[in-house]
Amino acid sequence: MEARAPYDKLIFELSAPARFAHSLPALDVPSADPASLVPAEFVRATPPELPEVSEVDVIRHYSRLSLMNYGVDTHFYPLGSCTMKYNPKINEDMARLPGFLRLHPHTPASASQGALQLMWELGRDLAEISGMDHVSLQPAAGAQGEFAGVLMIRAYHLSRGERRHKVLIPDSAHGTNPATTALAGFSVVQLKSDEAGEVDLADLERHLDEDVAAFMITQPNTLGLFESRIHQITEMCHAKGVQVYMDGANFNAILGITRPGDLGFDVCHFNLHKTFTTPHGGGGPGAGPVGIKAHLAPFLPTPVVVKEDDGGFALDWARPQSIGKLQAFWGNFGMLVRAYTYIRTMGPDGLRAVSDNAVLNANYVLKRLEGDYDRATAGPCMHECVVSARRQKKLGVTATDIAKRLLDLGFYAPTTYFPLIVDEALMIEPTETESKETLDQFCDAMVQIAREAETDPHKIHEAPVTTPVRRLDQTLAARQPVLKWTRP
Amino acid sequence: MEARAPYDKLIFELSAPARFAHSLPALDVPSADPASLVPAEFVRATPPELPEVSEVDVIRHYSRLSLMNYGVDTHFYPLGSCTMKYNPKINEDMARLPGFLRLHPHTPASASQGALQLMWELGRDLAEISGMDHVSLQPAAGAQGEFAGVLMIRAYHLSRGERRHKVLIPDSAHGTNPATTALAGFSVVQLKSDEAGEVDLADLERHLDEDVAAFMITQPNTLGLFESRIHQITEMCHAKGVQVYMDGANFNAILGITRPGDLGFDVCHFNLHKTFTTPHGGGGPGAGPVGIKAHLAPFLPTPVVVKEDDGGFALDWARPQSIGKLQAFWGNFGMLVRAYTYIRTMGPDGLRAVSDNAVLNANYVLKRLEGDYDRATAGPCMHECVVSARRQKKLGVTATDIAKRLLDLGFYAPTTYFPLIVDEALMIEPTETESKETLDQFCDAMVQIAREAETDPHKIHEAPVTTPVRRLDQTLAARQPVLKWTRP
Amino acid sequence: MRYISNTPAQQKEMLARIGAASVEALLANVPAKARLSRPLNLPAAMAEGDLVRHLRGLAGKNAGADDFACFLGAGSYDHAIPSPINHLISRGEFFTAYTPYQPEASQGTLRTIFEYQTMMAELTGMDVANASIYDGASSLAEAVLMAHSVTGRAEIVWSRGVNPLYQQVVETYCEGPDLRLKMVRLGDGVTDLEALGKAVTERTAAVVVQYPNFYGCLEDLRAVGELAHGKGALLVVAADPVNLGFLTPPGALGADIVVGEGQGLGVPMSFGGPNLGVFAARADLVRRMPGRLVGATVDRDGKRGFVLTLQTREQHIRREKATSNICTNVALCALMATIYVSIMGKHGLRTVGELATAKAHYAAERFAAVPGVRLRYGAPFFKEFALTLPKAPDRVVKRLLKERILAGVPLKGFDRAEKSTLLVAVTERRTKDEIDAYAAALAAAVA
Amino acid sequence: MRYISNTPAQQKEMLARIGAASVEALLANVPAKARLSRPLNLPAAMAEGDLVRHLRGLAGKNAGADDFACFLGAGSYDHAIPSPINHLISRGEFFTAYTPYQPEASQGTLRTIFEYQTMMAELTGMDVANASIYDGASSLAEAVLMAHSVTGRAEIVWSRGVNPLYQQVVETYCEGPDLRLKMVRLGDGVTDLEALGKAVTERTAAVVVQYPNFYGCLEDLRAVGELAHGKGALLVVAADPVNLGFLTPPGALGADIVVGEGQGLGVPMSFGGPNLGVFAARADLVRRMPGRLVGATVDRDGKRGFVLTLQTREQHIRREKATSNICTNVALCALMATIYVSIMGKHGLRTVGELATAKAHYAAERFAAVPGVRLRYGAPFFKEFALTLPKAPDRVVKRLLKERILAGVPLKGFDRAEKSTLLVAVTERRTKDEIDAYAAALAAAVA
Ligand SMILES: Cc1ncc(COP(=O)(O)O)c(C=O)c1O
Ligand SMILES: Cc1ncc(COP(=O)(O)O)c(C=O)c1O
Repeated sequence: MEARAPYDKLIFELSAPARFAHSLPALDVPSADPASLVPAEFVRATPPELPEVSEVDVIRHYSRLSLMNYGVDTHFYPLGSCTMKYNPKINEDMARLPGFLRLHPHTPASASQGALQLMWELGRDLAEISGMDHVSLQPAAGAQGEFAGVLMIRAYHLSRGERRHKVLIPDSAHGTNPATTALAGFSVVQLKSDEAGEVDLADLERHLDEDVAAFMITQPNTLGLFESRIHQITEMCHAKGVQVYMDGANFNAILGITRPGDLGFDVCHFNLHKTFTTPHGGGGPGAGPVGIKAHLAPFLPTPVVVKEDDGGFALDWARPQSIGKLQAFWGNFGMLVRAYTYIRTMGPDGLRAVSDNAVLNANYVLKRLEGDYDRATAGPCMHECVVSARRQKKLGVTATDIAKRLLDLGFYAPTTYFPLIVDEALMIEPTETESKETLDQFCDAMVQIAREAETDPHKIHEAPVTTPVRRLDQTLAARQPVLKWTRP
Repeated sequence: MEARAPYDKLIFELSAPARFAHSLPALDVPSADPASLVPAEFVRATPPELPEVSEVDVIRHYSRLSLMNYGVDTHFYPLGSCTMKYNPKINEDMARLPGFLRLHPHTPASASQGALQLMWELGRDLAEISGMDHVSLQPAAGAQGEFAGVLMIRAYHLSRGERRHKVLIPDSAHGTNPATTALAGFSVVQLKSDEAGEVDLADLERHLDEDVAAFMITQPNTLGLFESRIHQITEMCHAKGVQVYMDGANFNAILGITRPGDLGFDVCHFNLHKTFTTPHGGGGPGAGPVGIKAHLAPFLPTPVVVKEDDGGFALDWARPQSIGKLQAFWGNFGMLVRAYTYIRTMGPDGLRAVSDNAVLNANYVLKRLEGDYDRATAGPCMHECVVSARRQKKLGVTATDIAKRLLDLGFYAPTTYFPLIVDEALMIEPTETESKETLDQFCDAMVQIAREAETDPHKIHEAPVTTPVRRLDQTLAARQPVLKWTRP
Repeated sequence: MRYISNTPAQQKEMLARIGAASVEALLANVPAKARLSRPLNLPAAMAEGDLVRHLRGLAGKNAGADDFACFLGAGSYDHAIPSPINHLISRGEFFTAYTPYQPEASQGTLRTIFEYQTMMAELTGMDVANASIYDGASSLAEAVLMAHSVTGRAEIVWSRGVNPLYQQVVETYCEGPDLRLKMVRLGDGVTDLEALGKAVTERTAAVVVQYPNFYGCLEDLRAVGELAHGKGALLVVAADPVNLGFLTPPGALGADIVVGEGQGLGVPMSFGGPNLGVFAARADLVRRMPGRLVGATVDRDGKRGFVLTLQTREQHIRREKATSNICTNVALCALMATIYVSIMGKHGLRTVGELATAKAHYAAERFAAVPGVRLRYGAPFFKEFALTLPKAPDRVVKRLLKERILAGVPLKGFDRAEKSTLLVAVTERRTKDEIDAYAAALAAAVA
Repeated sequence: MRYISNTPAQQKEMLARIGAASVEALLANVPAKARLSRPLNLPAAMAEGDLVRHLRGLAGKNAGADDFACFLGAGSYDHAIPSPINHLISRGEFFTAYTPYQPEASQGTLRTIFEYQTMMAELTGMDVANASIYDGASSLAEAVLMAHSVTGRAEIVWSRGVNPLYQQVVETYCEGPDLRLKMVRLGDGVTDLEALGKAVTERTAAVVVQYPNFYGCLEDLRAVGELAHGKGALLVVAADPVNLGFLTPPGALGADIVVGEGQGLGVPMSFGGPNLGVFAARADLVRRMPGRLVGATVDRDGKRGFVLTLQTREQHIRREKATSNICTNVALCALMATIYVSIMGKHGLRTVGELATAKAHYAAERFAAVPGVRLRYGAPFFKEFALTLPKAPDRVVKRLLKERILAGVPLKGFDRAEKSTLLVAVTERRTKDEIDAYAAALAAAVA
């Protein structure tokens, strides 16, 4: 088989002067020259260079562009740490109900009770799921949830007259953890992981002092391991007045199995776009609610959705110790509707089954690959597993190469080179929505690549050859940045 | 570039026992053993052999299957006689408004006034567009519109005490014309087309007699020609008491330019899925309203949507001379909503621009191809053009071969081998929604193929090579029909 | 205009290339006296936003099943439609393709039809099913014509238990070949077998029954089939496939042709259309079948592929000798059904049936307990039943509409003998609360 | 469970292969005392149909802009959303993909982002735009941090014409680096330039204004920019890009960074989120920019392709030294905007602006003609304006709600000085009828 020359247009390149796709109403108020309404200096002198295309151009162009993407709907997408599970279609229908979709954020509370109730219930449910006392739904994504959490910790210490400067973070942490911490004005102290891949208690002990505001860990961690000495960790921290933050990106592993609140965490964020099936949308939007223990409640972002004595719901702004706002409105409501729909669809047993199956699937993949790839850790994993292409690297085949070859074999690639502490890391998160058949196909492909690395590395180095473009020159892109289209 | 082995599963082949995708409510009425409600002999003994799959299986399977199709949204689709124009997305939104989509056909008229009004207005608008006196929206597609029309003609003659047996049809007609006519109990007499491709008036004259019930012609005809002597034709027919039927499949050529009613036609059907942008759906559903002159009104299918004196709308069943019903309910209402939306979107000037541009596009294609392919007719065409691959045939390249090669070049194929009176016919209908750029790309491809026929016919014979499968064995399929999946 | 891609400048360029001064010049073949000399008298073009407002207004005047508890049936049913269906059928590659004339570029459609054929054969218990007919009624008409062509006989024995609207459609189709329907009365809700036995003769092409019938009652297909086959007639059964995950399939009870309205399989009610005409038959009748058929085959490289097959039955090849005049069918509705059945799977349809019949029986009991109201017939029913009301059914319907209940279909319009009858359908979507509210409202309405 | 593919039998098979007796065995690392010993206390699973009913109930309690005439603005606007957008973004290949880490399998997303960057640069009049930030407010916060990092200064001069909710967000982000906002009062609806001149110093990192500002009025950006630049500060402008097809772009008036809420570009209001944070800047600042950037490059065969680039700015590479902590952004909203701008094209946005401003001025005139009502400010406005009411604005809002009018945003909660102020927005979607009905209802409400 031969492939057709793929589509290679940008929308600007379809433009023809005087073509258009819009349909705007006629002016129905007494017409006035806009120039008489708005002083001339405010009126754009030349029209922007935007495409002039018809509706059929638009539909065909973006339909064709979509065909250049792999998505969960079309491909297995084992991107570790991202929980690329199936996104239920009913979520989409519910988020598009006109009473939600077409609701303005400044609609009076009396006329938005349904939306407020949904938010209140979702906050309550996430609190139950996490064992936290309160949840703010406002953060727009995980990183903003982290930011809110760290700021609440900061405010808490300050409220007690303590100005602490450091936050401890394991070396296996996701990049947002240190970045957030720095953003919140703390200096980051990186802790080493122990041999097994967990927090090194001795190293922790060494670093815990009165200048430490928080210890931020991911549970299960980015190696897919549950931090088994978690109670010890939280106790050690609390003994030094250190707050413990849980990065909840991996919540898909522990639904109904264990709760951050019960483990001693003071703060924990959720990524609704991971655990709670809101779609990833090519990079977002997501939602990153943050849960806290009661002692942090005064610092919650404003406004807080509250249930009033009469059973009605309202936005409470009167929170003088609040850290303030994170985005202009109340949260990524459209995502909240999806997550709410999902939680109601699943119920408690369904959520528990999610984690059981996520863990089962990851361990199955790990088992099937361990003969051909080096495991990053011993023992069972939680919802994802990390293997190293160390062996393949010796044959000249890197994690990147393997990722590219997988694309040719019909799979999106695992996360590569993360966590940073594993050489040539391939981080594989199958999620519970995938079947054994799919996992087997994927593992067969991985094993095939391991064989090819031994017998035909050229084939891997040439990959991908079935995608609309082949390997791209990243260096050129960065050296001579071309960040927008210009008329040739 | 190399192509990936395409997906080759049927949904049955994804099945795993006890997997499921449904979500059904719990029984909320006092539970009774269904066996006690329904006698045992009526209860299915063994479950049907149906797939057991999860929702993610369903989404991924059908998403992947969709990728094996070309559609107007992704490809130029110049399938002649089918008017594969762009199907506006707003039509889809409107057809899905819950007040339309979730409306039961037996809802009392008092509670379905909006739906009835829409039908009444659409009938009125189609009557205006066609110059007919009444329109029935009931026929489910063009062929059923023809059937209704021919039956009304039959009833008309019978009501006048005449039992006529024959219907005249040109040899260029679409297959549904003779098939419908036979279905309605008439014998078909085929008329020859003249040199120019129009109705041969002498041949018509010869065949017109008192046993002829109707003359059924397509205007413009399937060669893309407007029957220029149409007034003469209708007059000749009427002089013999013969009714004249217009197959309106090609209405896209004449919107606002000319009207069947004004040309003397007694009956005319519309294909809403062609001219009026309801999507083709991989083969249907469509809608085939039929318009008639007043003398045929008593015979309209029941029920007729009427506007009552009080301004309300109703279904009128009291039509004793009616030909009866064509489908159980009132018409393909979902398609009617789309066509209504389209007509209101376009307005009179927009509809006229449709035909102007459809004609322009077809003539442009014809002009660009006439050097390399034989024209089927002289002079300008209307909304589509027919060329012959006669020249290429001499080089061993058939119309089918050309069609297959076009698939590789990124275009769906024209209609081939129709009309039957043109050797190696390629019937090309670009429609008004396509741009010059697209037409040029297509014509470039056609010209390239003409060159390849001379220099590299092998390449054409090998085509297609970029599609999920290559040329398929039709003979095998017909000789040993395998019409369903069976467990291997 | 946003749906027309060419700009005035391009139009000029194209005309120049063609060598025509204007589009008018291209219309030379349209004689002057044929030309419309004025613009069409239609409402002016509306902007998208205005149009949406207008259509929302029209839609808002209708009592849709989102806002009203729908107990209407008689051929269209408010079964649940799982969310994935609309998402999948809306993919442009399905939605905006046409009949798969070029199979290499249409494997998506062809494969879904092949799956559909398999599913319909399986549900009906027949050997083969086609790619669809317009709706249940026209499917039944095609079945009658096919029975005529197979047997060469012109008499159709017709049970009064068949949907009267279907009868009207079949009569329309019988006009051409001049077939005659011989009506057989019902006993207590089902076809009177004695009368049937008398009606079937050597001139009978087919016996036509509905299962469950129009009144919701379960016909004894085996007995009917024996009477038909005894005289060399075919047994033609109209059956709603959504019921056939629970009910014994007609194919297991002697049917030769099974047709049905497949709307219940995930197709929106949409005021009665488009629907889905299911058509299935015995294998030996396949070359007489109407409509499209998809078959498996192999490509040049030996790979599995699918094509339209046995096309010599069809109008585009056989013209006046075709088995039917159908061309455009309802492929997208068939796709909805295919996805629906995939989602329901092997066991889901049985549950749908169990829920519907349990709720229907509960409803029947509650409604018949209202003073003055009784069940019209005694035969076992499935998910639909007829009530005899002490007040005019259309008045009762009007009363219940105020309570946001679509109470049922008054049968007076179909049959004078049923002037006190209300036909009530109960799908799995109806809740106990709705049924109880109905019972209360009914009691008030007839009090 | 329909979202979990493995069957019990498969689970057993997999456990066998793993060599574990049960999933429990795989959870060995979770200490017993960490285990939740009871099921989660959540409502039981609901069937799809029941859930839809429940959520329709919740949605039905909200006054959405389909059923109410929406004159609310203050950061979210009821602009028309052309139909194709939802159809296209719903394609699974866009919807269910993530950040394009593997560019070869993500060219669809990468190309749309590249188009988006181009469009935003063009609309704002800036050199480069990033792939999106969460919303307008957090985008503004990132701009302030960037100005701080570019200038090394810690003082932000802030116009009171900026949305007060944005101020709250920026203050949150200023907490870490300890930046200070210095407030500058308004004159008659726009920033008081004299006060501004005094406020800007050599310690000023940025001057922040909104254009049009929170009260709808048009700031003199050129003058503000000169004051800022005179002291080496950056001019940061918050501007809604949907207005910038009509209004002179900030880039042409001296802005160094332009941010804005892009929701008006085809993103549903959805009770305030997700929104679209637009971020654009001068080319020389690009390596300090937050968020993702897509750049053009070539593949091995020399073919054009697109990749994420300049990633050394980002958290996954630079960790605590990154320009921002953002990871997940709002790519799908950016796609909506890209399609919206494609549809509006070169001239459509100007028309949107013309319609909105004409209708807003008509409305302002009608409303200000109501006795007791007057325009709060005298400066030229665009599509939004502030009214001073003779009665408490929230009471007026309540009254008009009964007429299905969402009358505006009372500003009391934002600023005590504005306790009689109602902020009214008028988009191109509002009709003369709605405006006239508003005027009549307002007259009644304040009478
Ligand atoms: C472990 C971990 N933490 C934090 C994040 C950041 O979350 P977000 O992308 O929602 O901001 C991610 C996202 O990939 C993650 O994997
Ligand atoms: C000229 C002509 N007549 C009639 C028909 C039949 O119409 P339908 O397919 O809607 O039944 C067609 C359909 O392709 C056609 O092209």
